[in-house]
Amino acid sequence: MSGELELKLRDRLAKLKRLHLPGGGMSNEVRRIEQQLEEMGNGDERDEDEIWRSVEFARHPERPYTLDYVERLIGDWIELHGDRARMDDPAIVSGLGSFADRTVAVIGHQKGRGDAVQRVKRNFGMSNPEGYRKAMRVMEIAERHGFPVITFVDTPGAYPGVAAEQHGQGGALAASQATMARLTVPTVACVIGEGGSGGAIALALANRVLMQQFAIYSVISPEGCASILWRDAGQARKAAAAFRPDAVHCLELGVIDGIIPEPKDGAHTDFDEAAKLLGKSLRSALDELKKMNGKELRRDRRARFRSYGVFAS
Amino acid sequence: MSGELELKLRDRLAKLKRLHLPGGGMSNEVRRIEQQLEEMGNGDERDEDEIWRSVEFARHPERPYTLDYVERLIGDWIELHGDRARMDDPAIVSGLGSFADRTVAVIGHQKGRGDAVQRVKRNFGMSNPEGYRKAMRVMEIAERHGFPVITFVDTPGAYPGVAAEQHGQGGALAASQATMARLTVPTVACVIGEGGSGGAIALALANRVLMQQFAIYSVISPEGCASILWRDAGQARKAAAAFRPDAVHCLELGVIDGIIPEPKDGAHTDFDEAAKLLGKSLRSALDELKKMNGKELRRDRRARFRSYGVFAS
Amino acid sequence: MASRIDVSIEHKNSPPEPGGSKKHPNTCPKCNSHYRDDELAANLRVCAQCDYHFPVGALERIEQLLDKDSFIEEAADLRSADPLGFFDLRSYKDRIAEAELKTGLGDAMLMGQGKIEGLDFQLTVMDFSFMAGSMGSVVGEKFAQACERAIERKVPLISVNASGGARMQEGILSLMQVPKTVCAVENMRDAGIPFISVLTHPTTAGLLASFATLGDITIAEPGTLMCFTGPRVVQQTVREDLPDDFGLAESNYRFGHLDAIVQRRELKTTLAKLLRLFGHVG
Amino acid sequence: MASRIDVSIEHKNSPPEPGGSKKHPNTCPKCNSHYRDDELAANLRVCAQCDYHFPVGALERIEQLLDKDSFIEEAADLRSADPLGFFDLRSYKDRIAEAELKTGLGDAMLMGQGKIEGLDFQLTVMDFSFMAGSMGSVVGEKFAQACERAIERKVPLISVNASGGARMQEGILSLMQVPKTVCAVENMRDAGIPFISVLTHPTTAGLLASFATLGDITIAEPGTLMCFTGPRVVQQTVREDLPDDFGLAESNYRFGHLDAIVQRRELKTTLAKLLRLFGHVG
Ligand SMILES: [Zn+2]
Ligand SMILES: [Zn+2]
Repeated sequence: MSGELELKLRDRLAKLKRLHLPGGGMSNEVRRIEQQLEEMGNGDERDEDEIWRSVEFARHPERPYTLDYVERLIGDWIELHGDRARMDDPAIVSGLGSFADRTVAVIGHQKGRGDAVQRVKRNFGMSNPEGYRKAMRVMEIAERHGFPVITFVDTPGAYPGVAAEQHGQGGALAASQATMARLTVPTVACVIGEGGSGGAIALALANRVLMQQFAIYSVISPEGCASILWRDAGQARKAAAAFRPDAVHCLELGVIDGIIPEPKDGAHTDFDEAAKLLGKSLRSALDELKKMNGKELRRDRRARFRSYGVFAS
Repeated sequence: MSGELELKLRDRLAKLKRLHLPGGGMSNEVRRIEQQLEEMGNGDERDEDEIWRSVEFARHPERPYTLDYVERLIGDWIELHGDRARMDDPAIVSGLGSFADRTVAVIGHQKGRGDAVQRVKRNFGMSNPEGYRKAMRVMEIAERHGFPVITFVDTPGAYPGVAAEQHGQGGALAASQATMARLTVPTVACVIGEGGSGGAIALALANRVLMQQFAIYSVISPEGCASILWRDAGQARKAAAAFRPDAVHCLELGVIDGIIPEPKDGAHTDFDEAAKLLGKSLRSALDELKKMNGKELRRDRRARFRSYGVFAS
Repeated sequence: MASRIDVSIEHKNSPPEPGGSKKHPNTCPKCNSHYRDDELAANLRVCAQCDYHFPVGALERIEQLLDKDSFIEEAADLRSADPLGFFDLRSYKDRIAEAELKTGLGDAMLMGQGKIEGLDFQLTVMDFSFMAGSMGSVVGEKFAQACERAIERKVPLISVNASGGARMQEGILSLMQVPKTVCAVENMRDAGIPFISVLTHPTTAGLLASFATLGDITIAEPGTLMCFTGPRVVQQTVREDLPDDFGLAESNYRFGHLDAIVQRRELKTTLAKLLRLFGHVG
Repeated sequence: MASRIDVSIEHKNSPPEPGGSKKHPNTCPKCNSHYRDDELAANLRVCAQCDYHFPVGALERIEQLLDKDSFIEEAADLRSADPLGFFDLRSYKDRIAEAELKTGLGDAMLMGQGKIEGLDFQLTVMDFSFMAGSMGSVVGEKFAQACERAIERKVPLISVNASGGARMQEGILSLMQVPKTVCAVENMRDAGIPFISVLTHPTTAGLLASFATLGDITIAEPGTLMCFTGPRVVQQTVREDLPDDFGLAESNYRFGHLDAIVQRRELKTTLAKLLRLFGHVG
């Protein structure tokens, strides 16, 4: 179980490892924390049940979505619609509002809650290219006016539809990342549910990437993986255990910068508390980024993603 | 009749008037040239026949189109296709090639010649918003790599279709101009046939705007005007005389910088000669712009368009 | 030369009347409710029965939106010349004079400084009743000056638009107002000045192809016709029935061209919110 | 933990075989013509009968395109580690070793310097036969290094792509190669370095969502499948018949996603032309 102490230790560990990159030092504290985690029975290994609980919570039909957090955290919210070319994609929402005494742009995948009509309307959070083009448009407004960009990542993936392909799904995902890579404003991405592959990363090329405790982030959905591995989507649980899309694993790999704690039984049990915890982490991430100017922010962001890769020596 | 001498005098006059704008001076030569033109029987007034000849030549089915000039003037031509979102609009062509020992981007409206199939395929040179989005994309390539942009304007207007409106025709026309206004590379626009309203201006926000001798440039087509004025498109000839879309009138108003001579009986009578004359004007316009750096080019362009307007004092 | 011809472009892009025949201006064309002028004004010229948004003139718009007495007009004296010597049934000069008499305005746009909830901004407001809100030299010039003033004063620009398109009587110089205003917006962008474009019924043609679609934020009132080419011309071109909501704000919203459709009664608070958001930057 | 599972992703995004059953690799799947290997190689692996473009490996591609002996490989020693300890029927490490034995390549991409008609550039070439051209750490790293080298050397980058998507065995780190390569392209853009992306059959998923679609110029060989999601998955999602040319270069060209479809026999001259154009700047 991931207690609050564990999350704190893991955050600290991840930060140290990040600082560690350039040269030596700090390895003592790293080792000490690793030992402490192991003693808590939380070494590297998380069992299949724990990982699957993240998958279930991340997709829980009552889990808070982007607009639930916006409602609780963002003042003077105005949603901005449309890609100025073809449609307003409801699977991604975007807008401006105030947060922590400044104006921010918020962009996030949006699932529908409740009946099938609502879920279909939001296309289960699976955006068409037009949704990503709307996102880029709002990022550019933020860039022009110096607003930090906060993204909420919560999608099974980009929509695998015929029109989506015809209108350039792959290119839109790439262009959205390219736009994020160019920004000179601070950017923070939060994986708040499902961080599914290209559809997720298109909104996640940020200076800081945070992840809620029971969110997942992976290159393929457990079902997608299972159906490739065993041609049987029913084996998703086993697949998830192989891929470990949970927050702790992502933190260990350095893919995220911190884990945002959730209410004990998941964000869906207490929207207000989940929002409070999310808001706190967001605020401190933005505060941290205040120290950098535009050029540094851009360089920091690109350097961060440049570093990923594991090689045989 | 517009002889070569007349065109030269008019060019000189337009240049003087442009130089004249900031302060005093030069008015003697201006007056002298104006007088000379009047003596030649070419004062302010051009008769209905002369103006209608321009309209007819500008739309002559055998008039050379953008790709005819490209074929004759541009080396290493590679056409670039598509807006990266929805379609490749054949009513606008764009590409890279070499001209006057440098690499340039060329963008132009393109009409189809010959049978109905060809004409319909090019939609009579009336672009959808996707065509203008392709144009912007190629302008941005030019901007990134420092290539001058040459545009050929030859459209009855932006396409008045249902999908065109749905996909944002107005916004695309504005965005195309905004993109041209932002460029820091030299830009030259040539009206080579019909310079029809918003569809034309979307490719004509350039540092230098040239116009072929028998091209037309206007806020509305003669037929469109006539059908508003008399609810009778058949009165186009009369309407044209009221609007004077001909090159001489545009030069007088300072809307264009120079008139490119055509073969005596129109560009359609001799493609090679028309291309040679066009190429010469293009080259000297580009040479002139060489003196300015990126910032100056942008400022020059915006200042040029800022100046248009006539006010009662 | 420009012979005696009748220029009835005033309603070139105005929508067909729902009922067909001309109604009293205070009768709702959608539900036929009739209002006294003060009733309608008190409800911001919105039909209390069916929410139809009646047209609003520039002066009344300023009254509806701005803090009391906060509007300071600028460039009020600008008037068009007559570059083509245009003459149809009447001369262009006479038409301008008539429009001025009818509307009390010098041209189709008012420009100046204003405040909403104490927040300072630059404003342009158009009036469709002045020669169909057509964009000639004066509209272009006022808009360009508004951009320059916004840059000087470091305040956002709000533009409330309504236009039938080009001022044909000014010929090609009317067309040149299109790139002129685009350049003005670009200068404003370079200076980091926010630009909010509000589209009201109808905003069409040259305006849509220039500054009206270049806002950081673009919003429209319900029922606003916003198309580059008007429905009649499109219908004549494609020779098929147009969708019911062709070119209206509602379909433009679906097709991704609007940030929001804002009810007139919420327009002031929405603009206030935007001014606040664009006011304090991180 | 990662239990014994069979990872058959090699052909995840490869198109269904036209004939249905597996054919000899030198038999044209479109027209059934059969060729000797040297015949096929002499014709650049294009069917002389029907113009079908057979797949081309990275080494043969270099031979086809580059000036003789001009290729200087870089980063040849890069090999993937096994961050997840991934094990299906075989371990990821074994799979890499097998692929290396089969293809003679260290991973799915070759990177280095090259020349066409004497014009210098940086090159990446992918090989679909190495684990379906999947993008893991090595492909991402080689591509990023190629961008950096192009910047250092002030030469254009040409990338010849072929990929089935992510290297699932590297889990989330495989996904991270997507933004990593995007950032590398952005650095290159800032430095004004031209980037030409060549798509060959198939270029899908993560590659399409990253550098493959970010070229200044994007061209494809005929028949290239280029989709973010493969036809099978799309078909399962929408449960309707897909268009015949779904996801192929030909339909992508119509939908505006390609600058040109270039026949293999014209690829070299096209690239030479582009290198010339991007070489001499006004
Ligand atoms: Zn009513
Ligand atoms: Zn064959």
